[in-house]
Amino acid sequence: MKKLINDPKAVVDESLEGFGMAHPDLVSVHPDPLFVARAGGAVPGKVGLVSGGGSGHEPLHAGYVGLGMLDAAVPGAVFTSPTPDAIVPATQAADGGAGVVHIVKNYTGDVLNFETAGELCAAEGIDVRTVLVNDDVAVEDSLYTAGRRGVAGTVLVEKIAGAAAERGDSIDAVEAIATRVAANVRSMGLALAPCTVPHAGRPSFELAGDEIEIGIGIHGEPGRQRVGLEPADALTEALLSPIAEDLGVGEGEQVLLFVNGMGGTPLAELYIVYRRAAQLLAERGVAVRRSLVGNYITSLDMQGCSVTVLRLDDELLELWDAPVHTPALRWGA
Amino acid sequence: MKKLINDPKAVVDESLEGFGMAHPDLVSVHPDPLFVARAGGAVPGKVGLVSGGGSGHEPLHAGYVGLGMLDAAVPGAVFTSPTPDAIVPATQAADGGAGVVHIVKNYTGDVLNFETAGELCAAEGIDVRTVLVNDDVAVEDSLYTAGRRGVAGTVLVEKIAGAAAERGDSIDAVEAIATRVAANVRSMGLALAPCTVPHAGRPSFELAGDEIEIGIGIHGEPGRQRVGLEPADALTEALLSPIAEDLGVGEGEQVLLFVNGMGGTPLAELYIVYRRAAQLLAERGVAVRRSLVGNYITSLDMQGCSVTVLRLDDELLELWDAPVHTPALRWGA
Amino acid sequence: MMTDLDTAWAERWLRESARVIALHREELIELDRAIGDGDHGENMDRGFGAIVAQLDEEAPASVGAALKMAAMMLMSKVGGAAGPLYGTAFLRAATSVGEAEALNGTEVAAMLAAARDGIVARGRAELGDKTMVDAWSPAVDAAGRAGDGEAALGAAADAAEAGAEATKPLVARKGRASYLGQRSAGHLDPGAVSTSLILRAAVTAAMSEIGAGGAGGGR
Amino acid sequence: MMTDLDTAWAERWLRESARVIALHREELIELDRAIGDGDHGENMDRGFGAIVAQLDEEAPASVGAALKMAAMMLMSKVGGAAGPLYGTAFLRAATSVGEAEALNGTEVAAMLAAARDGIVARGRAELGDKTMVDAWSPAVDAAGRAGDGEAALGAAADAAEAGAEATKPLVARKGRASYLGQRSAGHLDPGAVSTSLILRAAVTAAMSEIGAGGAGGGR
Ligand SMILES: Nc1ncnc2c1ncn2[C@@H]1O[C@H](COP(=O)(O)OP(=O)(O)O)[C@@H](O)[C@H]1O
Ligand SMILES: Nc1ncnc2c1ncn2[C@@H]1O[C@H](COP(=O)(O)OP(=O)(O)O)[C@@H](O)[C@H]1O
Ligand SMILES: [Mg+2]
Ligand SMILES: [Mg+2]
Ligand SMILES: [Mg+2]
Ligand SMILES: [Mg+2]
Repeated sequence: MKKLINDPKAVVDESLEGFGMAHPDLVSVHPDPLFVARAGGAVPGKVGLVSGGGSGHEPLHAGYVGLGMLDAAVPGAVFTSPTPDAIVPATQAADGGAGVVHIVKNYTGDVLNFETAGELCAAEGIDVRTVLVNDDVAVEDSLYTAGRRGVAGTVLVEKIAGAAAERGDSIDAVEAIATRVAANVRSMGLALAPCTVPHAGRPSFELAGDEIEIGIGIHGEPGRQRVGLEPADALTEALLSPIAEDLGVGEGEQVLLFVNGMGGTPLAELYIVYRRAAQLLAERGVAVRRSLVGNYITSLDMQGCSVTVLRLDDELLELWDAPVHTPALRWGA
Repeated sequence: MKKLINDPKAVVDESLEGFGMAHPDLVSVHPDPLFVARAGGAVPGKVGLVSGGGSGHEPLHAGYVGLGMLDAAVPGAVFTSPTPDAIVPATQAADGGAGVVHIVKNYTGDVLNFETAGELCAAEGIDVRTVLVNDDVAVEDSLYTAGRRGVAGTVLVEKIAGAAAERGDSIDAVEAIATRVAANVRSMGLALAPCTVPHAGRPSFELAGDEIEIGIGIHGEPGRQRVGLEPADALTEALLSPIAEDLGVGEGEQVLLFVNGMGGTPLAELYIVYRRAAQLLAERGVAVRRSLVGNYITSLDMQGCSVTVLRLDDELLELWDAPVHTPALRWGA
Repeated sequence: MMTDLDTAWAERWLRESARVIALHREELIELDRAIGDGDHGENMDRGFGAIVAQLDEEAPASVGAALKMAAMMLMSKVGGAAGPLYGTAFLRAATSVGEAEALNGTEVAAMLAAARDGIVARGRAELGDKTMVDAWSPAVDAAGRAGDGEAALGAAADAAEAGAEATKPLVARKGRASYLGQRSAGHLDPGAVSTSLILRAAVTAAMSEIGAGGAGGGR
Repeated sequence: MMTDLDTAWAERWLRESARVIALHREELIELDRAIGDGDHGENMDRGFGAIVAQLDEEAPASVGAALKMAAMMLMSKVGGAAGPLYGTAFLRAATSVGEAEALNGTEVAAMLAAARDGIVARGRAELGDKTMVDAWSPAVDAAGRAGDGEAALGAAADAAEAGAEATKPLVARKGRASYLGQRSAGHLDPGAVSTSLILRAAVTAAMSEIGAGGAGGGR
């Protein structure tokens, strides 16, 4: 394992220390228990937005703390959801008196830890709502499974719900917007090469030279299917078709198209995927109104990408365009 | 070789096609000869800024076309400088009547091709100036060598000169600012793992499991020195010390600190490097006033990073903070 | 060689658990790598390491206090799915034990049942979903059929090991392994294996006083 | 078997160059990978491929016209350092050849000298800097000492090959390989090798009329 790290056990702490040093105007990093909050503290009267989860997906979530997005982020150990003892103070730091929305990716660990933390916060009088993100169409959603995973759609939920909170929406309204985004977003990913978790010291799965994993998650867990390498256009179609089918998006509708890198894939390749995905949507009569291309929710050094489509309406579009100023996403401010 | 591509020979074209589709409000992509210009065309009366070079360094340069930065970018084949037949029309597209500054990374190929193009443009009556960027302290600078390479400092030259052009500076002034940035910026990089050029189909050099290349360039060329893997703090010092020495930056001075990813290295690791680099500068009494951390000038899927320090003065700081709105760098707009 | 299932035993149980978890850290990572995200061994080792550190600092006052302390550490240090699940298990176990100074067979069975019920209440997994429940449930049943405390612990550990082994052919329906669908078959569930290690540690702790104090500490 | 160094020869030279460059594409990539950025074979192959495509479209009117067309293609299609350098070389060669219908020994030597001088003017490399100049310069010297056109070409090709071979121990002082410092020693310079291939192609083209028209086209 070759990584720019000092000690596998100190990766998250040291990285966030550097993150705090690089963005002192935007965030403050609380070391123990570890969480990241806006530099200015909670905004009085504003609904607070908190997200968190295992580390290794940078810039998610800490990179999205700031104006128009999150109020606090709770990074766990690499690929391991954070614990209530960190989620609770992060929620307190985000609480401006108007309640706090927890944006939680649908993984058993995240759900259980945020659930416990939510109960503890409620006991202290904070109105905590939880919005689950479960946009991964690679995973079967049924009563008898853990349900779909939350993946790249999370970034869009955080941005749009953050804009709603920033414009002064009530907690009911912010919860409703976040839920609406979550309901209208679908994603699917693939991996060309696995990631290496620092404390494991070797790749999270093995792939032969000509194999790829389709339906990969963001934790180095194997995908649903292992197939031979194909041209980018074919792979893009393998990702986009199930998304479009599941979302039921069609003729005349407007979407945001998000092509996300897993951390080890060059930007140029993401644009090759974007190109085909946009073409396929155009063939379906779907208008791409907004785009996002880059490494926004990664899986350490994994090579691969995910495609995400969000069905837009006028309000979601307006909230997407609203100013945002965080270390990893910034416009209009 | 596993990449999200269709055909190694079509990588640059298809990627830029997708790039153009994703950012139609900012750029227009001219296919043959290939160059990228601002969507709105040249700004009348404004000094034009053009850069270019081999592809494979995305988002450089096309990602920096837009308000407050470049007017046009000329991408060559992967790691191969573009040719005059593309540089000339790009320069024409960038010419608002006040002349055009070519920002050229110091590589024989880039220098020669821009030189030829510059002569052709001058023959057509465009006032073309050339500013060379040669910030890589890993390379010996002497009369009897090709001189230092241009690496990550290029991003800073493009941003700051772009702001000067945008505020209406004359071509003399823009040239002077660009030259001042180039004179005050130093960089050095390392690679943990090589990149794979699409048409070569395999890694550009071989590294054993515990070896790294110090003083690496951005073209997959081997570095000056191959050493054993060390902790990130030690490696950061190996990069920062020569930079600080060469730049002669010390007590009481102000700098911008830029930690750049080579394409395959996770953001979290870059912040670990940033942390140590900032500590080392602080130990030297140098104040880090601005930071940039991320994949801004890459080398395909290379794993590694570079550290860049720019000595700031009040004007450079103001120009750095000025609004920029490009696909890859955006603030204040 | 049997000892009372008293406070000292509870402390030995936790220390022995830490020891065997540390010993099997790689194996648990490997199991989780196959059908999950490869952190189970790391997470559990971190959690039990914290428990040992806490034990070194302050001896627990009772069986219940020891289990409650463990619950808090697991809840706050392990993270992931296993953290809240094991945390709840130990918390419910502590409540079930109450003020008891030493446990008899019935109390052991009740404690294990409370732990299992806590896991099910939190995780909503059923028998056969390929989770730690597949080790806990047979353990609870076996303990209920056994005699004294030691026998109950032994039966529970045996049953947990068999239950963990039996997760191999199953297709996961809960937790991260469920994303794999059919591909999850053919692998042991890491949480079921860690459960069997922890329940076996309870037996080892009951077999001997060795392991109390610093000696058995896993770290 | 010798033929006149006329327009047909010039066309055969370019086609034969394209063929051997395509044949040695991998080798040139490999040489450049060792001390550069691994694109020299790809770049040259792209450039000469474009030359062949242009020849297929329109037969050149004269030796000079053929060389000038090649110069334009190399300048606009090759890129990197080699593109402008070879482009300038062929442009200067075309100018040197002028309106000549067929070249004699003196004209061949003058043409090669003009090409070399163009490369030096653009690239400012000296003999021993481990660049293509190390193949061109001895070639020019050898051609000047030879007799007729064919002899001049043969002597040039031999000398270029020796010159390319002699770059191996050198430490690069120009071009991308110079960044390697001492580590550049022990490898052939890719541009010197491609130069020797192109000059040998001129001899092959002079030895036979085979290779004119479509047959010898490299692609
Ligand atoms: N819903 C659930 N009910 C019971 N046990 C579960 C459930 N989900 C997961 N588990 C257990 O947790 C184990 C995984 O723990 P761990 O790897 O630490 O967490 P994570 O999956 O969050 O990385 C699984 O092997 C399984 O035994
Ligand atoms: N200044 C120079 N003068 C003469 N030849 C040079 C010079 N710089 C580079 N070369 C030649 O160019 C060759 C490299 O060409 P190529 O790989 O196509 O370009 P690049 O280095 O831009 O990738 C070198 O092997 C060398 O022979
Ligand atoms: Mg986990
Ligand atoms: Mg090159
Ligand atoms: Mg796990
Ligand atoms: Mg080269």
